[in-house]
Amino acid sequence: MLTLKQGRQLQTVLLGTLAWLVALTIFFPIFWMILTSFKTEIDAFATPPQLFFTPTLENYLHIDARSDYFHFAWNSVVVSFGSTLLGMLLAVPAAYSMAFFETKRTKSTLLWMLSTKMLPPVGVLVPIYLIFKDFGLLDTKFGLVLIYTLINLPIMVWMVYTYFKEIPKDILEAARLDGATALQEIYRVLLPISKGGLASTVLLSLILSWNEAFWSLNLTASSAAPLTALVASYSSPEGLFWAKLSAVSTLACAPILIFGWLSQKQLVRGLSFGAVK
Amino acid sequence: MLTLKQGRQLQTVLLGTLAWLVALTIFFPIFWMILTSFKTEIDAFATPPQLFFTPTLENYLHIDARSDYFHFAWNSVVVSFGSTLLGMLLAVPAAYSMAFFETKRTKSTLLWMLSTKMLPPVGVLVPIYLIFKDFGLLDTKFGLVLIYTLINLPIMVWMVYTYFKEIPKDILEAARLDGATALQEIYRVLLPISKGGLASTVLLSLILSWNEAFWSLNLTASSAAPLTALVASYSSPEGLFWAKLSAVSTLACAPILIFGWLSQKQLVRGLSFGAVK
Amino acid sequence: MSDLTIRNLKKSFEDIHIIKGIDLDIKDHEFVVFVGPSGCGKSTLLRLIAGLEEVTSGSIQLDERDITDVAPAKRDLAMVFQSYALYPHMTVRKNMSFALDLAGIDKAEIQRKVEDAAKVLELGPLLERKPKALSGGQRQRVAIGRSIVRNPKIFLFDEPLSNLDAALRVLMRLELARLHKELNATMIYVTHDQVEAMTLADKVVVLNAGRVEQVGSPLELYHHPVNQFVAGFIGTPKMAFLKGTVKAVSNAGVTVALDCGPHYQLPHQSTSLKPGDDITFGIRPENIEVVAADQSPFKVRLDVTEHLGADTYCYIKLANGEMMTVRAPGDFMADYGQNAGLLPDLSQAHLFDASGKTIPRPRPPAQAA
Amino acid sequence: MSDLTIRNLKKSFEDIHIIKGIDLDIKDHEFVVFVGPSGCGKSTLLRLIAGLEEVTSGSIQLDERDITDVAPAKRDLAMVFQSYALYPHMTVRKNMSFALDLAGIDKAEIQRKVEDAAKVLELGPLLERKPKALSGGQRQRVAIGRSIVRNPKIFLFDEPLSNLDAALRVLMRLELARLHKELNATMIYVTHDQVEAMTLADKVVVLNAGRVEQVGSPLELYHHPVNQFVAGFIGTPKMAFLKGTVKAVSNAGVTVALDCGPHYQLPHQSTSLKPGDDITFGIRPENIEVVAADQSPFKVRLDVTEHLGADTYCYIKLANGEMMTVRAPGDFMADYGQNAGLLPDLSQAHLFDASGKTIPRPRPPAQAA
Repeated sequence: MLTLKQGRQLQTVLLGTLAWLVALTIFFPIFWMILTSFKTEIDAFATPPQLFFTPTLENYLHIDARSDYFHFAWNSVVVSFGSTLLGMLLAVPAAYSMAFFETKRTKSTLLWMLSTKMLPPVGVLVPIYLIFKDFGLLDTKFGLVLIYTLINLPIMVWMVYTYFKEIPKDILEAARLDGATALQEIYRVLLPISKGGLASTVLLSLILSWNEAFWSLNLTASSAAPLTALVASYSSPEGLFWAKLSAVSTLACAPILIFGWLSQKQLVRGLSFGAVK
Repeated sequence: MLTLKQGRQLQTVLLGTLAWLVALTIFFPIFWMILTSFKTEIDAFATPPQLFFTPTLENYLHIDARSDYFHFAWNSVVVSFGSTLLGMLLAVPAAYSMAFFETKRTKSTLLWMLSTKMLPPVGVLVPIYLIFKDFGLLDTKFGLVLIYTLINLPIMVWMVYTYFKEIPKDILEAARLDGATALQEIYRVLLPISKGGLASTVLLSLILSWNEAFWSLNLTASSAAPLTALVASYSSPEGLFWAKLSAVSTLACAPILIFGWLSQKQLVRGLSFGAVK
Repeated sequence: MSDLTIRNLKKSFEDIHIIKGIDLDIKDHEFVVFVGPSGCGKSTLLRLIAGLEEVTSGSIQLDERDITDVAPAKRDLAMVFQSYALYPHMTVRKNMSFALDLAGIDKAEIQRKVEDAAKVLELGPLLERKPKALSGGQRQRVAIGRSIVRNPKIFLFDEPLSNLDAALRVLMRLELARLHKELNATMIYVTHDQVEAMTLADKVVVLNAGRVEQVGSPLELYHHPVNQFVAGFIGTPKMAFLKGTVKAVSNAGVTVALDCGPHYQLPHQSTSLKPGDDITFGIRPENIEVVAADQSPFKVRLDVTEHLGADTYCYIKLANGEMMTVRAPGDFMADYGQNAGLLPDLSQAHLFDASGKTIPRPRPPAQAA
Repeated sequence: MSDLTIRNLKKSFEDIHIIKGIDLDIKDHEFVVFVGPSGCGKSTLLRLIAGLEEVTSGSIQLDERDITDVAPAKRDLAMVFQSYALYPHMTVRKNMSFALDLAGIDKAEIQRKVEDAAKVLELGPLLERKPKALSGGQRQRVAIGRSIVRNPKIFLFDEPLSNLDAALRVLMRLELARLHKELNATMIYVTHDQVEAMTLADKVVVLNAGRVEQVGSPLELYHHPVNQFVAGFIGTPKMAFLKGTVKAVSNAGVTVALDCGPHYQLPHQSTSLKPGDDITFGIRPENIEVVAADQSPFKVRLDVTEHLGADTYCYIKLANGEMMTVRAPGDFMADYGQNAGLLPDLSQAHLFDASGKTIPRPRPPAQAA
């Protein structure tokens, strides 16, 4: 029989390894994409795939010549920040009312909102497209801001609600006894206390908006198209230029990868809803 | 000045209304889609949109004639359940090791895994496509199962980890003193205790897999194509048949809408990570 | 002046009646403690006074002004919460000045008031810290300081010591008692701990199931509880209750036969009792002496004996299943299961009729307080 | 037989030394309580004995068998956790039978054992319930029952009463004391509450900062603590400690001058003290009498007075800033700030040298226990 010590060590090693394997499997494609972007088209399509090769910048030069990268990047930035701002303006008061003036309907409202995230986006493509067409929102940044706000709102309300729920009611009651109005309660007590959680919500909304590929492809053509649409423009017809597609993907992902990497801790702390401390 | 009572009532009404508006705005498109699916093509494209019209089943009959709905539905079912099963088999031991044999690397591993959810899927399309091609996984159900498992694994590990974390270590120690081996600990104590949370994880994985539209479109052609691909096949070339597209979308969404509606409570309880009780 | 008058106050949450009609007068400078078991409505009553809950019916007056429907901030009250409820993102100074700040008071004036309060509570060196850098006792003092700067008519305390450990609780209890004497303020204090009520209050209000059971000074409640509930709630270890029957009633007092054996003649005066009535005999642990088995008609077997050093508690299970506790001196020694006799001090005994109401006992002049 | 022998046991988590070398012998049938302030290592010591933590160095023997590295289940110990650690998805019966089940014991035998244990603990009617349908005290009893069915050599208890309310705590304390007498088992019990230690233990082990301060019977610790830490830790209210200086040492005892005024001659015998040494005079609250100010050389101003009914605690802040508590009778009355004199019972006084070690005092034969 194993001693206590040996038993524990074996378990730790065994299960730790599994966890790492899972993580590695998920990250390998990104590594592979960046690698491919520095290959020639011939190397990229080689079978079996090549790990060692002579790196080249030709794909990046080609993209620089063919497309206006900064036009798409600017669209991505405007749309991400715009929808995040709009979303927070709606999510904070909604979450405040749900967290601190809970009624019988509160839970079912939340439930209803959250369950919209479970809807297949293809299902609502038609009505959204028609509404956008009627209101002249097709291929506008404002239209994308609206749709991203709607998509991310349930998760934003939910996150902000969770952070507000963590704040003891006592503190708001103390503020009320101290003479604070409802607005002063929110701006001078609630928001400063939950600023860590709100920052996480903002981060998540930015990242989700940046990565969104379904609606941006279906609702934009060129003037409002973000980076995800740029990538798609390299993929469909000329399906064989893997290296160039890898390069444009790397360019599209780079800002958010760097941004996400820098804000990793804040983001995960926020996602964890206080479970990891 | 308002009295205490009036002030509260005003707030409750004001903020409650906002919350409902948000929820309604999100749900309106679904209602509209179902409505449109019973319109004729002419009614569907009318400007301004019509709320009252003579309902027709012609769109549904058209779809029944043109496509084998049950072929696609069966693919959706197989792929969703397959990837959920595989995902749970990997997620449970990984989460167990992280929750109960925490090392310094545990948090960074989790963080790493979660942050993959922040990656733009278009970014990794190329390498995944190439890998699938090399291994003969293109347009196979097994290939889709693999990719869905990879996509959902981080969130599954995270959820299971959160449920396991809620279980007091004392209970596992009591089991150890009672003579349970590591496997007995998992099967006779851990899994039965967290079965509610595990059910939520399973539900979420099923729904996310069912709705996935990006990979199913890019990695399948016909034999393994799920319902989301069926919808897409109605959208691209003949862009004008809104009523038929609505009908096929309704058909694709119906199973998961009904399923989600039936399991709503369990799902939200799971998503809430214990925050709403 | 700060006289609080509560008349026929009721509070229901949907169909649940929490406060079932309370009348209460609190005078200027009094330290009043609301005490009772959990769920008795004591915290709700305090929150009604603070304005944090809406009154269902009845009225609350502060110095002739009806404040029943006034917003909390306009009531001239300050409250110290169980959780302290400090603003975590503000320094101690900001926490204390927040109310004055909102009221738009002059900066210099605010600074003076905060520093005065900090001096009283010895918070001077902590003024620039955030709450999370403070110990439990310090947070408690900041919460009190936040109340003091507002110079309210009444201080409300909602179980303020329940989050502190035992040693700190004793210290903060003393500090509160001292503060009450120094500020000469009116204070209303809620607790479930009868020791806190006994040690802090000028006047104790014992609540049970949404009603007032008794109002009085701590020693009044201890020596002259109006009913069995108050008698059992006040005092540790608990008063022993022994069931019995009335044998005779005369001018000299009441003669009772206890179910567990002995007969006692007690000096209590009653016009309502008659022979054959059920009665409960109550005696506190410190009013019983343990003697050899042959020296008393009240014979028992001692169960577990606990030596606390200064005192010894003897637990006794009587033949008829009733439990009682006796407090013996610290050097008392007994074996598990040993036979002994009990000698209760009958002048300190209590009698309760079948409905739990006290049969009054004669008061010696010294105890009339 | 179940003799536990611990030799030079050490435990470190990374660089932090929790247990710094402990030697301890626990004999068959003893009720041993580990007590100490939080962070003293008492729970870690229990977990090392249980096998839930790995030993850094040293050895643990149970009846001559070295169990230092044996798996928890093979040690023949049962543990009751602070949180009870019941399996929430199993009925009470399953909770109790789980260990026997895993050991592959015969079904009929399991049923018999579970029902025997249920009878001892009066759990019979609850056997088919889930833990969440039980009250705190019932859960506690199930946790104990789960231990009993395994018939272990030693029962381990990790602060088992700390999640119960005060009244239930007293009841469960008595039940545990009774259980120990009925099962005649060896029990090791961890608590931070000195009252639990005093009332339950045959032998108390006082721990502080990973070391054993003193091992002895409760009254031995109360009357003859080996140092100032133990003297201050055992007893409520705390022993008063007054700083002073040695004036003279002779065969008749030690003469000390307290910083707060009075000089006392004490019967303590010391060969190490010499005039001029710093000394601490310790006296318990119940060994001081409060008299009129002109009747004692030890003059004080009374601070807050707390009336608990049976007793009155007088808190005193001395002129030199030292604090002390005096226990007076329940009918003692005094005003805030009143002058008084104190008469300590010098035969019950304690002396500690500059390092905190006790200067032994003569033992009257009766107290030698």
